[in-house]
Amino acid sequence: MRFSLLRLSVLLALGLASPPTSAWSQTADASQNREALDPVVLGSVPTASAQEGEEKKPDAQDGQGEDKPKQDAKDGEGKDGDKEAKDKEAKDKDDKEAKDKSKKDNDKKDNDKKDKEEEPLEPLVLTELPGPVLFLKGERVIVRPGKVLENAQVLVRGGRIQNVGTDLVAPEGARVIEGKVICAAFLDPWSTLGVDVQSLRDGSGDASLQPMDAIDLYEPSWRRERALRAGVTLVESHVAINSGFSGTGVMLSTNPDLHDPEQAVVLKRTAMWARLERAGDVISRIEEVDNLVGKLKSGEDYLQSWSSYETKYTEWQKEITELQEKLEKDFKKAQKDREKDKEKADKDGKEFKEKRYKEPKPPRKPRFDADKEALGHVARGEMPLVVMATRAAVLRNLIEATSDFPALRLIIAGGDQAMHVAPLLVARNIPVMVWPADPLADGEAPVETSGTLSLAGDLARAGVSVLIGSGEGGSSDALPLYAALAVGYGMPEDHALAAITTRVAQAFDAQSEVGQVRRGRRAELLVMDGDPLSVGTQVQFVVSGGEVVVEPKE
Amino acid sequence: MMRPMKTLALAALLAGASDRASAQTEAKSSGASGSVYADVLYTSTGKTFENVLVTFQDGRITTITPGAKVDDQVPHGAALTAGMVDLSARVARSEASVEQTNEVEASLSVAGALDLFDPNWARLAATGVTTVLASPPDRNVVGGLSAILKTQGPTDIAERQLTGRSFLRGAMGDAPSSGNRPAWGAPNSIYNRRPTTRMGVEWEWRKAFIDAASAPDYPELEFPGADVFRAVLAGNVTLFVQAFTSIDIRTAVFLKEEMKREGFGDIQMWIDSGAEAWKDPQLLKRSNSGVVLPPFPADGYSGENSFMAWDVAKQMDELGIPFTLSAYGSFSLGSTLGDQAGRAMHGGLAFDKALAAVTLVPARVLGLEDRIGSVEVGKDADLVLWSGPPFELTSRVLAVWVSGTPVTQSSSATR
Amino acid sequence: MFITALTLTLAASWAPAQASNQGAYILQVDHLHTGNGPVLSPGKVLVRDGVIAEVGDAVSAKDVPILELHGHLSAGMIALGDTTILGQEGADATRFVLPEAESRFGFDPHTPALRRLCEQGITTVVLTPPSDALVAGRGLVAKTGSGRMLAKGQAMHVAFDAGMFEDTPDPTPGGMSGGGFFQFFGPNGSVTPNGYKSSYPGAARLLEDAVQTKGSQMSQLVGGGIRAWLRSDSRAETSRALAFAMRHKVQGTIEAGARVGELATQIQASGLGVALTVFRETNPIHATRSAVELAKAGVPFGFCLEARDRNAATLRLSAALCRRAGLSASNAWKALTFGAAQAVGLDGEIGTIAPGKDADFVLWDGDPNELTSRIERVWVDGKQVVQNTQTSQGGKQ
Amino acid sequence: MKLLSNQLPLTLAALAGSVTLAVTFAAPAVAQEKQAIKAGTIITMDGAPIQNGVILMDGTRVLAVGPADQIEIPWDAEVTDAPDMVAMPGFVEAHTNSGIDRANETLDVTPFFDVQDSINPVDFYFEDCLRFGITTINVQQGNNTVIAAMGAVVKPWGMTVDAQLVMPQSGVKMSVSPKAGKSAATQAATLRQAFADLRSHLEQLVEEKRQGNDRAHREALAQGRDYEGEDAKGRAMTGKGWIVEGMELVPRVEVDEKMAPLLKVVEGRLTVYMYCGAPAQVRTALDIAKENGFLENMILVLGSGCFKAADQIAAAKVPVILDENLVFVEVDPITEEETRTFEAQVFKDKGIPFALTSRDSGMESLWYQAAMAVGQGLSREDALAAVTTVPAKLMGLENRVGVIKPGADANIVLYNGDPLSVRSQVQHVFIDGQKVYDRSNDPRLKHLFEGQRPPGTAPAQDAGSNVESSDGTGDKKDKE
Repeated sequence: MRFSLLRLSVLLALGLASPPTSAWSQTADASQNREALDPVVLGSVPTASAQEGEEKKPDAQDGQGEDKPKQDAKDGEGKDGDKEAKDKEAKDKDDKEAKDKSKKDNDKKDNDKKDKEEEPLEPLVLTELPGPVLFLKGERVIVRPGKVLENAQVLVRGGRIQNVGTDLVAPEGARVIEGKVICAAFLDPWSTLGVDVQSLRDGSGDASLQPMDAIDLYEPSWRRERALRAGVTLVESHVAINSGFSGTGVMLSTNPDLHDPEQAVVLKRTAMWARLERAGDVISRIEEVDNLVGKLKSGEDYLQSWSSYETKYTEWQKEITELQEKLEKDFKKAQKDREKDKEKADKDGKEFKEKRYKEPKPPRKPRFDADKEALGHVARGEMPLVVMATRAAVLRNLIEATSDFPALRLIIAGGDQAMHVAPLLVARNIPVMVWPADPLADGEAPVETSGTLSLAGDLARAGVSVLIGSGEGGSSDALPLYAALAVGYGMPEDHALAAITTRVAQAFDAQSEVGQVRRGRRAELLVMDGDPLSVGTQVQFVVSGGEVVVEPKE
Repeated sequence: MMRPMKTLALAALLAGASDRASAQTEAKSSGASGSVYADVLYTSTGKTFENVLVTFQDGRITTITPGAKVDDQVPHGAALTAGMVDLSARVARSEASVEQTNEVEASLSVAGALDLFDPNWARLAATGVTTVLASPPDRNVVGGLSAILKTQGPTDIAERQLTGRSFLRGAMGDAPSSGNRPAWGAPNSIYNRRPTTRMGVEWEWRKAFIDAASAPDYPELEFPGADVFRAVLAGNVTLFVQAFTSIDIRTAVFLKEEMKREGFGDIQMWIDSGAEAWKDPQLLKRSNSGVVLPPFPADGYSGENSFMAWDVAKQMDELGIPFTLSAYGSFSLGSTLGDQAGRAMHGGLAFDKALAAVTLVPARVLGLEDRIGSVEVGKDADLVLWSGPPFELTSRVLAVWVSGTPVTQSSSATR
Repeated sequence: MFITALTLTLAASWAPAQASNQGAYILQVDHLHTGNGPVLSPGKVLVRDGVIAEVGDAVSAKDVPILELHGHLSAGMIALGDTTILGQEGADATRFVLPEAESRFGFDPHTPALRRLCEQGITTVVLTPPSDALVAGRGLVAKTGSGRMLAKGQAMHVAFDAGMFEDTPDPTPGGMSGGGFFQFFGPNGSVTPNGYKSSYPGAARLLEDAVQTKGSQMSQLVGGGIRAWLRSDSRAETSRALAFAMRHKVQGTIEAGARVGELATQIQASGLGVALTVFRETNPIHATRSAVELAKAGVPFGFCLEARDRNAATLRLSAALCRRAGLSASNAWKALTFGAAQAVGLDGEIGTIAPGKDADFVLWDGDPNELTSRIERVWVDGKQVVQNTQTSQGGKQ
Repeated sequence: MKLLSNQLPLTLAALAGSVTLAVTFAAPAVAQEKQAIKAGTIITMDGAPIQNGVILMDGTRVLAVGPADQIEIPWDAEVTDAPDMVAMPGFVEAHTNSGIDRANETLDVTPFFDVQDSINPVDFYFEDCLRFGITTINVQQGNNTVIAAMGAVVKPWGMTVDAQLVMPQSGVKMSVSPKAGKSAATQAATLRQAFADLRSHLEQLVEEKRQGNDRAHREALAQGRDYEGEDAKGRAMTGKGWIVEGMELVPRVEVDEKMAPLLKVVEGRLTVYMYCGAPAQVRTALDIAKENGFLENMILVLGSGCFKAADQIAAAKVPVILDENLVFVEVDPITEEETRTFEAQVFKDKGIPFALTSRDSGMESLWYQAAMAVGQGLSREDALAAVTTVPAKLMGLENRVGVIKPGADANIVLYNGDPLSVRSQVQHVFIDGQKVYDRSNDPRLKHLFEGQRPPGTAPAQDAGSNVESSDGTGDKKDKE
């Protein structure tokens, strides 16, 4: 129908999406059901069907219950019953982990629950996609932090993990790669890679901004290449970081051979990004939070106004069609009346006047506003909102002010003083993205932030879900080192690994696609000669998009 | 010949070298060996050979065989010339190459400021420039001693430097005074200094010369670097003066003539960047000084707003004024030394004259004509292989050898 | 940081004297990393008066208390070339050549910057004056736990980098409007003093004159009378510094840029140690390669750290990045401890756990080479100055 | 070339042609006269060069060209005899901001502007063009814009813009590269928004028209009179990217004139010169063009480095205009290794039509660029085509300029040697069959070239002698 066509077209022209897979129209159609989004956003339709089966579960399975958005209530149950798991767990713990019990507490619970769920793993039926067939054999396959399969194999076909198991055999013509440890590639939830610098620093962005037009994969690629060699195959990037709202981010591959964003971008919408504390003084900082919340509200109302317009419009049309039918029916009579009036007028020598005609006006159409539209969907929780803020006061203010958006999925980025509001964060399941005041970053990092990796440790122990990103000054290639350092500051090892794998995937609704070594997932895998977070470990092979993109250097 | 040697030793010392400087230079010319084949060889000495095979060993040319057979093993090009020489290469890129705290700083050598690790050396060499005269940037009146060096070779300055004639570098006109200003209150910036006008610049020059010349009788006039000025007056060190405009050229010539008139000595002088040399050629002629022509500007206007006629090279040639061409050490497409020669030809200069102006003539100026500047047996194997007639825009440099060592810098890696 | 994971247990006074008044005690740990020696597990170390008296698996002494601890004990780490801790007090901008200046008079032993280093297991830091002068005087070496200054190792600070010319910019022709004009007031309010030079050759001659003036402070540099700290950045500057050192047989440390590795063999010949520049996002590839090259050539080196601007963990992170580039675990550890000590000529005092050396220890809950290992305690000059409350030893049996 | 397959440029060209005719007829009677050029060599850009051939032309067009023995010169033709010279069609500048007073407009979206209002006929630039053999110039607005003015193709001769005009509204200039104050992201957003606005504007028009008609109909019903529905005044929309149904209801005059040129664009009836400063923006340019259906009438004006996106460009079959830096130099920040890429070669290899552009108006204009291109390894033919026939085709003027053949505009340039040699100079230029430039009598050249001696510095006759000698030497070179 015409109006929606217009609406779509404007969206399209705004570059929000292209008609067939229009991001927003998707959300509209597949109302509330987020899982349904992933296949669309991530392309690769064939696998979509394959996933339906397990799609309901992953939230429940993929552990770290406390950091799930509220929607997935399932987590809550299941947990209690897991106590006896502990001792069984203890056995298959290798000495290294034995070093520190406290480090494992978080993930233990979920592990054996998953063991049950995942057996048996019958191979996934995939329509053949291009891309080689790989057969990876590892002494230890880290399915996900805390879940390890000894002497296991991973079968990769058509860019996806087709199967994971301890008794798989290499199919004909598959390339066999052996290694000590196999785990999911690292994900940088907060980077600046791959976007053109000017757009990155742009201060005039707004909620509707999309980075697709600003992605620059022709710039000297050494940064991306280094990240890839370090095992960071996917990074989250967004633009206009100095704006109140930076628009949505994308997740793109660090493979330096990819130059076309369409190929490099694996996730077109990760999250809406916002930034607070741009203002200098306390008052305006409070104002900033009010603005942010106000905009969310107006976004909500906006979506409301559209739907109400649609209903009004249909009503009006109904009314009008009835009216028209009636008029057509009464036309003969009307004609007669008119003749009469004419004659009468002639007789009286008056000049003839037509009857005045009135009809109900069509409802006014709301003015299209891409920014409000985008924020509306954020308020509805269809996409997380990442807010960059560091001060305790601002954080508290923000968390309290956003409490009347039940669906909103808030993530804090930076959060230097987040420990002050830790209880609030736990209560609201708000994850915190920590970035090191990057030791390698050029220029001076303020001293207060120079402990932010110890912050990771503190938050984790306080029960807050932590993500670790390279942030605005960091370098993605050091991501695993940051995670390691965080462990050195008392972050549970599994949590630290999750902070650059599974939790990242969850934060951006990509848990069904990346972050773990599970069938159906994108083949983003690392083969290395030691523990993922150990300094001495060399990444030997990197598999990204189902292809071997890094070979061991002689 | 005593004084210049002394200055050189001093220069070498400042360059972080010890007395081994000169010895090293000889020993160091041992480069690689090899051979090259060209349809035409332009020797720069007037001779041209066809289908010629040139072989070299330890950096020196050993044989030149015309009418030789093509050999697939040997690099092959349309034309072969000697490596080019840029007397105004502007390779001292760092701001810290000239001592600006002193107006007249004759005793320092720019050698101590050159960054031989700079990858631009290779890029410059790849354009066919194999030898340069490096001079301190003209941020003060007299910047100090210039240095002669190959564009490729050891990264130790002492080993890289060539011992030829020595040059005292200075400038007339705007450059030395630009940025200067009178002190407000106590002088607290190195730019609170004279001169701020052409007159001031000229005065600094004359004062330096007269003081240096009179110091032997009036010791109180002695100043650091005075010996260098005396060497200049004795004609042992060449005065290398930047002067774009005709008035600055005139000032330089008058200074030279005054020194002679006063009996202080006969100065050997070369004008650098004499864009307006064509305006008053008789002056240059009678002072028998040569001129280095700056890069040809597209719109005719060169440094310090001087106007450079496109046929100035041709005019110099016709008037018999010694001249060389310079690209200011540029290695960007279209403005290399080869391109400058091409533009001189566009202005009507004959090819052989253009060739000489970037090879043999500058070699003579450096006093190194027995080593570089032409393709002859026994000379350094500084060679440039061309894809077509040299200096034509439609030709490009295929390969370059510096002292027999091929330059490794992808000149045009077409993807 | 809100709840710092570390609490400092400090003696009332930081006065250097305190260091020697320690009683004797024996530390016994599961693993004792002596440094360039073996790893003893378990291992014991006898500390007397803040100095290591004896090391071994069966050390014992009469009525000396034995403290049994779990984990890995290593020597304290050493950070080089910090210019931030001294701050402006350490920089005299009024002279271009000021060999008499001594940084210790501008040093505040109580600065919190030291404490942050200490918490990170860095027990010794080499401070260099943040001056732009050609000769900025003597630097100093301080213990982070106590602020005690080491008598040895006050190197003479000589610049070869362009930093010293920053007050003499390029006057873009017509300079009034150009950089030159702003420099009139100096880059950061500073004012260009008389006596400054604006060029490498100018500075070089000044240096020569200074060194050759008989009986002057500077003349003691010749033949290694006093140690030198030669600050350079680009390869050209480094090679000039080397030439200077060779010419006058100077002993000391050369602070060099990321590509110093390409000069490793020359440096080895000169006998100088290297302080590798601070790692930045843009240079690790070169810096890490250099580390590998230097190690290969057998040149002692350590890492620089700008403690005020950068997380002290940078030091370990730098080493970790070098590991990635192929530096062996032992060499990486060396760069953090006795390699750095050698580079500044203090290998007799610090850098390993060996008799006669200062009792600077770090107790880790894992292999000191791993970033994942946590620092639990730190001793400086035999005195425990840091204890990590998060993992009390009681918890582990 | 696929892009130009739509006949619009031709029709426009025809139209423009009539304009030119009008002008030239108005011009001095000389225009009527027949002219003949006898040249040692004629490079026609339409088949092999002709040795001592003849070009026959009337006031405006080439009548015939061929070997001397095959063409009979009419008795009344004025003959230019140049046995030592090389004749070539005048060069064609595919895209330039020169000749207009200020290249850029601060407003974001101004397709309703026209450079004709900005061209300065007495700008020295046009004089330089003659001096260096350029006879056709596509003047477009600068790159610092989002959607800029419509450009015009002119010749460097004539005292008024009308007199210079070869083809008005030769296309509209756009840019995907951020203009001052924008970033790639916001620039693209603005550009997309412009077409979104056009579309919603049109849809609004249609919707109102529809509702208006319906209401009128109902009113008639209510009043009991017969309703004679308005018959369509407009024309259905022919967009390739998207169309607005019911556009036939809307008379084109009702379309906002500010939007009208963009409507032409999406309907493929107006060429777009899309500036693309960096390879990463190529995709954005192609996307926007695809979405709005002007891919086939778009020409990419590239900044250096864009060769990296050559594959995407080739796939989209879009021709390109290269910037003046023929070689792209890239220094690896880590290894400091320098890679030099001769961009034209890349496009040549990918089969993408490309035109070269001048580096500056003088010495380094098209002849120089073409010569450089040959130096970098491009074939002579391709290099010459890139400054004559290719740009002519991009403008849809392939039958009029950049070539010497019967019916083409008589724009001929005579050189005293190989046009690409540093030893040659432009001697004579004919435009529309009139000799408009003669080197031997170019006052400003004396200043530029021989350099005028200030009075008193040298004997006056020197200047004179110099002129001759320079021409003389030129000729000698040819004989050698």
